[in-house]
Amino acid sequence: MAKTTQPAKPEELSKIDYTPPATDWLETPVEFKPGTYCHGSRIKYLEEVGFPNPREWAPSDEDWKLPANWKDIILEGMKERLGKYRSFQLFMDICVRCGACADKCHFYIGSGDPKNMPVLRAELMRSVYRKYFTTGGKLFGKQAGARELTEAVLKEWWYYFYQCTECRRCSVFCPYGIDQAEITMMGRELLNLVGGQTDWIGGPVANCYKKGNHLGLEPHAITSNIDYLLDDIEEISGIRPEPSFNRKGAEILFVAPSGDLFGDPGTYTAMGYLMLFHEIGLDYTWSTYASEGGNFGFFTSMEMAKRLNYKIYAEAKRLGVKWIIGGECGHMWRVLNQYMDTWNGPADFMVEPVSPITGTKFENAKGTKMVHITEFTADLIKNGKLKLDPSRNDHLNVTFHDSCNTARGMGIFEEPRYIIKNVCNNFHEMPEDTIREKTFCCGSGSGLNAGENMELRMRGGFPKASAVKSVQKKYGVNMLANICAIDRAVLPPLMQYWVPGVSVCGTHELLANALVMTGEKKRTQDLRLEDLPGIEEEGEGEEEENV
Amino acid sequence: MLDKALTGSKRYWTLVFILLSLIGAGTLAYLYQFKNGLGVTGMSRDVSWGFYISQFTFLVGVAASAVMLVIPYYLHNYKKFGKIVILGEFLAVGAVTMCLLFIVVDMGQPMRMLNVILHPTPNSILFWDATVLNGYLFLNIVIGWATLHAEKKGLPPAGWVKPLIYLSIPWAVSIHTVTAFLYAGLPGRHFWLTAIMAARFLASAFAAGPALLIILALIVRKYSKFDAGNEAIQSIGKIVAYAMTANVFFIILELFTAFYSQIPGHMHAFQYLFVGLEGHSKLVPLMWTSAILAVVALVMLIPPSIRNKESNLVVACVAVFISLWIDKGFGLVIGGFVPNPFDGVTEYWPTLPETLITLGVWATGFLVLTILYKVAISVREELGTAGAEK
Amino acid sequence: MGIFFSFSMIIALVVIAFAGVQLANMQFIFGVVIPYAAIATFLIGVGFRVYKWGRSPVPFRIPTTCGQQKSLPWIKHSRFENPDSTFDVVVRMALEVFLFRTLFRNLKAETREGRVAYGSDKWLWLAGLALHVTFFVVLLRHLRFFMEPVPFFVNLTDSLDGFMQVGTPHLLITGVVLLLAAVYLFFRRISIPQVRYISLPADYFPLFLIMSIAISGILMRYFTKVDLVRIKALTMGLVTIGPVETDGIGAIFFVHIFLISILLAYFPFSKLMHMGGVFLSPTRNMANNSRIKRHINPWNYPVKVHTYEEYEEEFRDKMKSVGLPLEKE
Amino acid sequence: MNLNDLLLEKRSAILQKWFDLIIETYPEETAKFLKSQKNQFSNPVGHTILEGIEEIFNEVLGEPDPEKVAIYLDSIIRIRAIQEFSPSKALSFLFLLKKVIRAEVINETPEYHMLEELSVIESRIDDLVNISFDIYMQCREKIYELKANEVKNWTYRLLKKTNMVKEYKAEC
Amino acid sequence: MSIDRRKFLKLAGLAGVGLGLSTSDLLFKGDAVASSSHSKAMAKERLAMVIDMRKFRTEEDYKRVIDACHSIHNVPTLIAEKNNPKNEVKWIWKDSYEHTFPDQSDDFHPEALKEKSFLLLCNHCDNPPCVRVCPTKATFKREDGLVIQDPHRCIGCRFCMAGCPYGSRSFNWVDPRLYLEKTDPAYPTRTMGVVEKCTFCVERLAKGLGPACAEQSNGGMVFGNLSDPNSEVRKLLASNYAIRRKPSLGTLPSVFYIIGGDENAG
Amino acid sequence: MYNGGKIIAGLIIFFGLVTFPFYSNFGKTANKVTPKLDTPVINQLEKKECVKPKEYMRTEHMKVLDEWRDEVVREGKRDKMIVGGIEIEKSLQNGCLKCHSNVKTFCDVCHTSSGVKPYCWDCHFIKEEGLL
Repeated sequence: MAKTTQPAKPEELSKIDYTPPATDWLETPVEFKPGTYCHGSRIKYLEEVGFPNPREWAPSDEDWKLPANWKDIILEGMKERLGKYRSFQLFMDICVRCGACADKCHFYIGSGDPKNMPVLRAELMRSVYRKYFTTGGKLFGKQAGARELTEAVLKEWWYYFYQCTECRRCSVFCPYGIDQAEITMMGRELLNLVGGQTDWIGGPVANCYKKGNHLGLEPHAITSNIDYLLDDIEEISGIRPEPSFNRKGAEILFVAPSGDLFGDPGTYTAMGYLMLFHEIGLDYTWSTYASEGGNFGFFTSMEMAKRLNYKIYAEAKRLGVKWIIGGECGHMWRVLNQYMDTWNGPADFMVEPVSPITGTKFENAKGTKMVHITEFTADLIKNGKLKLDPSRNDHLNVTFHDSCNTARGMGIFEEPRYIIKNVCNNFHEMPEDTIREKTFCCGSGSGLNAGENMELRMRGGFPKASAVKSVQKKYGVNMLANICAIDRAVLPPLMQYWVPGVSVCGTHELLANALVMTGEKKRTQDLRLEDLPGIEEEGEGEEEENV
Repeated sequence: MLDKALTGSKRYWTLVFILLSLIGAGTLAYLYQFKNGLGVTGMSRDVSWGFYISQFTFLVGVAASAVMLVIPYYLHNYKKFGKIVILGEFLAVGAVTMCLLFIVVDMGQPMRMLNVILHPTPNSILFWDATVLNGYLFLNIVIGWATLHAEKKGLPPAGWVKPLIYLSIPWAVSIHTVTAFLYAGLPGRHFWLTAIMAARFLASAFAAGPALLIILALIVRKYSKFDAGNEAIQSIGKIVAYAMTANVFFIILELFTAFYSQIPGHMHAFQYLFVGLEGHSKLVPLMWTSAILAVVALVMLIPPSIRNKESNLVVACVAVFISLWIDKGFGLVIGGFVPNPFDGVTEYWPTLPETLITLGVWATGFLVLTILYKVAISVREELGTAGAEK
Repeated sequence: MGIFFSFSMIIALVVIAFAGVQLANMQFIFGVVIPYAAIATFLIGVGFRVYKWGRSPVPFRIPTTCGQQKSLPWIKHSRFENPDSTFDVVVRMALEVFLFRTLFRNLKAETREGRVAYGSDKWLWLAGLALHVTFFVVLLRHLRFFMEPVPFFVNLTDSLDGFMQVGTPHLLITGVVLLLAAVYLFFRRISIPQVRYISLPADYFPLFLIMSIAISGILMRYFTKVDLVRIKALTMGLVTIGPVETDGIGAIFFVHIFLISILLAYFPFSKLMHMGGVFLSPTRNMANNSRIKRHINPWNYPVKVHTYEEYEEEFRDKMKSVGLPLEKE
Repeated sequence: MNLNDLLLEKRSAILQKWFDLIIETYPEETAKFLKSQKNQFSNPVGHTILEGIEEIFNEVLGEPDPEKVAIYLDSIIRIRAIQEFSPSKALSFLFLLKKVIRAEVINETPEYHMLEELSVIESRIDDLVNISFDIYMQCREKIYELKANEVKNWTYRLLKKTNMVKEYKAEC
Repeated sequence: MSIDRRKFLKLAGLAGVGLGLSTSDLLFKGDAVASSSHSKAMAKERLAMVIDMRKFRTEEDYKRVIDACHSIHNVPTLIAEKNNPKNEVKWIWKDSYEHTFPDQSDDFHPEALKEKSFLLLCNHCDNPPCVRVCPTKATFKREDGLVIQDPHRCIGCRFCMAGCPYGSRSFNWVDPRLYLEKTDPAYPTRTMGVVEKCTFCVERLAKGLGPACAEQSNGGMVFGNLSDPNSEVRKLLASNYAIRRKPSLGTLPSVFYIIGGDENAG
Repeated sequence: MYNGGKIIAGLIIFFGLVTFPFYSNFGKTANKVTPKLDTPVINQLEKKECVKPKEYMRTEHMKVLDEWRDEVVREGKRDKMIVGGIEIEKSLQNGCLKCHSNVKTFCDVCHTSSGVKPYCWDCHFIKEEGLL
């Protein structure tokens, strides 16, 4: 049975039990440890989007107030999904438990908890699958690695499927390409069937469904927020871009993660988008309806993800744009790359994307009509359309963190690096086994970026932080660039805990810092309104660097 | 780490492709030899060892270069060799690989090679040679790989590596000594029957191996970011100078012994090699080339003022290498068989298949070397430790 | 726990076959009936299992991308790590199936000096590849018992395998390597705590089975000899579906063929189906081209959405106040 | 022989026992892995601890340099602060060292002066515990600060909107 | 060595564990052989041959013995003419005095001696270097003094050829079966890639016969036990001045040459 | 997306490979090869016997030959045996083949059928056929 750990009493310390556990994992129940799990979702969030079993509950409760027939619901749901997803069916069957994935998971490395090994996290579900869906499991039970679905097992699922960030790193190392993310996604769908939602995911989903973005920014809040960004841009560069919203007839619709509109340091990236588009005179519009590229629905169920994703094409169609640019975001791009067209396509009401500035055709986006902004910008730089002064970023020693989703769900590696190398003079890679397709997760992806599970996030981010620490030691890296809004939200605390002294930014913040805009005033500040070293007081530049 | 060998520039792949083609040609030639017998070579009833065994003998020497770096670095804490020592270890791996392959292609019944293990015969030097060569190969692979791997991970090498490194030092000496004993212990072969055979082997090894290493280090520097460091290269140059001097001195000792004593058996081989015997003089031009190159090399190596200039050092190293290659590759083995036990002269010259097989084996060794160097260089480039230390 | 269970299972199987032949004279059962049953189980089982997989569609295009996507023409596309065409996918799959590309990538995490370091760890790749390649060669060699005349490629494989003239009859290297690889994988399983922890009886059993098949084969070839001519008559009888004679063949042969039958029959119901599964894995066998070509989900059903009209309805005043264009004033 | 020499002699045994005891403070399943002798490096947490305690032990034998020892304590505590939930449990590992040292010394039927030295060493460990409490609290405070900062990040724009940004900056 | 013991050694060698045991065993055995020859303690049996060159007068005398040997042992005699002289295989052949005894020739020998051909064959040395150098014990010395080459075990490394100071060994550079004039089905051929040499007709000795050459030599070649003071070889050596090839090398050949003396003998 | 065609094609190929021995032998009947003992010498033997019992020789003849060769060549143990009333040497050529002069129908039938290629014949050959 699940239990909640109480702080150890002093007398407990003196009588530590030295005997190793007699039980194997099939029989070791889960403990809900504070700091490692998120709150259960509030009633209103579930009700707003029509998710089942809304109720007041907490994961540490003994009674989860599950529907009476919860077991049937889960098993029926499992059966349905086994029939709908070959990946699920296959991944239940073919694992040989070679253990190659074991030490590839950031949560396992950071915690040592064996159930955080991808293989075992998947076995939590396979054991139930075997019991109810295979002959061997029915006949031989435990010897075949099968077990009953009990409430304790369900709680264990919940605990560990919300300790997986669906980063797919294990999938890169699995000889059969078994993707724990696929299993986690199914696990979470099943848990959602009986109301096993977390608050941090439920909220954004409900917001996004009703208001168009995770943060729940209403239309006027979006425009006024961008106004504030424009104020800052004007202060820095003397130029005030004039973006449009919900404008019909624009050539391009721009969709960014809403996190960039509101939270630091995402806002600096948003300023970067605004400055870039202004400088090249792009005919584009923002939308307040489709004001979210990210998709927390993806962390609940495929159906919910599709419901949220619907808005982008619907809005593009309504506004009559030719094609779409997507901002710097992680799971947003996994969804746009792998799911959007299948769910809500075909996007035949738009045309194949062509850069109006360079004339380059984005052939790799001719189906979805959606271009990643780093593809767009890299093309601009390659064609010499931007005037850049990388020395404005000289106070930064930059390293680049590949976000899991764009890395392993899309394969976008060179574009952001190309931009960074053109706008910064000091770029250093982290150790090769922690970047590109082998990149480590920030530890907070897939809806785990809540506040109450901070300890878990710090653990999960430990491997990435170690990688940053090594380049901090070696090259004095002080800026961690990325192309993901979740990264920009969660890496700052991670850095503050493990690697103090390293800040976090989007690549377009770096770009905008270096971008020489026509008619701009002499810049003395970067986008963060901090003084550029060596610009005003030449002599004191060095001193400041040492601070 | 081996993955590093699978990605590379056009130039890298061109080199790999060329080596693979040579290996392919060598393999075909070997299949021809395997089918038709060793009769397709130039070897004969009288000169029963030829090019293969002489290449093996020479390459045992090349393999030694590692120890000339390991001793200063690990025993005397000479830090300047920190970067180049891996090149030495991997050169040893490539060279020993070639040695073993040369022995295999020289066998009449390679299918039975395991008989050496199945019927161990400690009274045979060849048994010991097989033992020490395989051991040395193993040591260098393990040491080189383990230290590089640790370096890549940014960690000190595991504790068990150190003892192996120390073991590799006497082991390197043993491969020469044992190989010299192959020859020096045979009655009736006057040219080989000399007490300083092992010493000559060591001297020439410590000249030829490091000379090749210098050349390789400079090539690597030219085509990659990997710089072993000037001081390291100059120090090795010094080693080459001393070793080559000793080597030439030993040869002079041999000449004196043979010609002052005037014992015919001892003189004949030298006569055959340098002036010809009974009208046979196939090797004379080669041997003189070797001798002249040796002198040139010494002239360029001994005075520091000449040696210190890198371009001179390269020329001297090439001279040393070629001179010793001729000396070991032709002179030593063929000289031992001429004249034959009946005081007759049978000459030897490698045939086309023999040459192709030899080339193929060299190409295999260099492929191993290329791959290992590629891995080492890539690891260092990635770590940012490829450049010269300031 | 799993080890003991699996090991006793194997012992029991060996004893059953041995006793069945030695004591109960059930040569025909073990030499004919069970092999036929096993082959039938294998074929039907594998077919059914694959059918079951095939019945579930692949609704989404979810390749794991392990390299640079196809992007702008001047950016080097990592074709076989992130394929965008069928040909590239075929190469990626071939690398996976024949060379175990993914295991070659394997790393080992280590921490010293307060930070995580990663080193390559290719032993699993090596042992895995050795096991599979030698298993294949051993199977190929065994064709000599099922073909008359023995095809040249079988004879060629045999003579290459026995190239090293060790012992009489010549030691076939693949058999030894197969056994060593299986033993290594077993020791790896019990010596790495993580792997031991995740191991089920279903992991030990096939290893023990393969080891015992290899051991019984090696015993038969080199130590407790059996009459090859009679065995060949038996095996040819099996494949020609003709009369089969089982007299005069040593019990060890029946143990060998019984264990193989068990392996065949066990195969479709076990993790050994990874052989078929690897071809079907959607994260490996798909091109990452879903932005170019629309991937169709056969069960894509309409969902409840929040339309722009509903949105505008709710926020019309607020939108108006900041001057956003509206569909309906 | 003085106590220091004795402890140096038994260094590896002490470290081993200490490490085992620390690992035992982890949840059973985790402990199983961290403890495994053959493969202690495959888990970073396990090794960070092993390496940290070696250095701490060295410091205890000498005159501890508070700054240096803080680095190693930090490396262990920073991990335990996000793995353990009560300060007592998180820091218990230092008391375990006392236990191990005593057990080792008692076995040797110590002379009187050794016991005296023992008390010196134990008081050093107590000093380390003091430092550790500070580190632990810093780590925990950091966690809460991170939680708070995250909220601040999300609301920064709002604050700015209401002209509270200067105040916010001053807080930093 | 009993069969069982040998079997055991084979198995052990196969498993790679018997190395130490069999190694030491052979090491000591090897030493024993070496020391016995040096201590001059005569073995019970030491087979040897005395070649009385006085009995070889005509070309026919040589041809008879050479053919006798080569034909019954399937020696590929056609190699020299049909393939390449360098690849020649021979067990017994003739050569000049100065080639046979290079260290013992000078310009002032009798003219007849200079022109005379000598028969050369394996010396079956009492201290054979070829046995010492062989890495697989393919060449070994039997207790009766015969130095035997086991072609089944030979790996073709040719170390023995370098080690033999008498040039007695031939290597099968090419397939010997292609160069046989006619074959004797009672004796095997050799395979390509192994070394072979004179065996003192060990297979005939087993049948109680003498070496084929001796049989055909009309008394020119006498074979017998050197350890037996009453043997014919001992008698011959006692009554004639005989020399051996390259005695200074300490190999102690078992082939003796009576090169001159009583022209009317035989 | 079911990729049904590809899966079925894959299955067909797989089943094709697995069942290869069955359909490639289709319609054939298995004939057990039997070594012929019908040689003049054997026919005249007073007792039809071999150096070891028949069953033993069936499976261990290669070992016997291997042991003989070491005994004869290396140990000089050339003691002869009386088999079926005639004298036999420990020899393939001069022993076994004395009775089993029908190499093609005695040795080769089984060897060929089992895919065994002993290299004995590289050196040892048969009386009436000369070189092999």
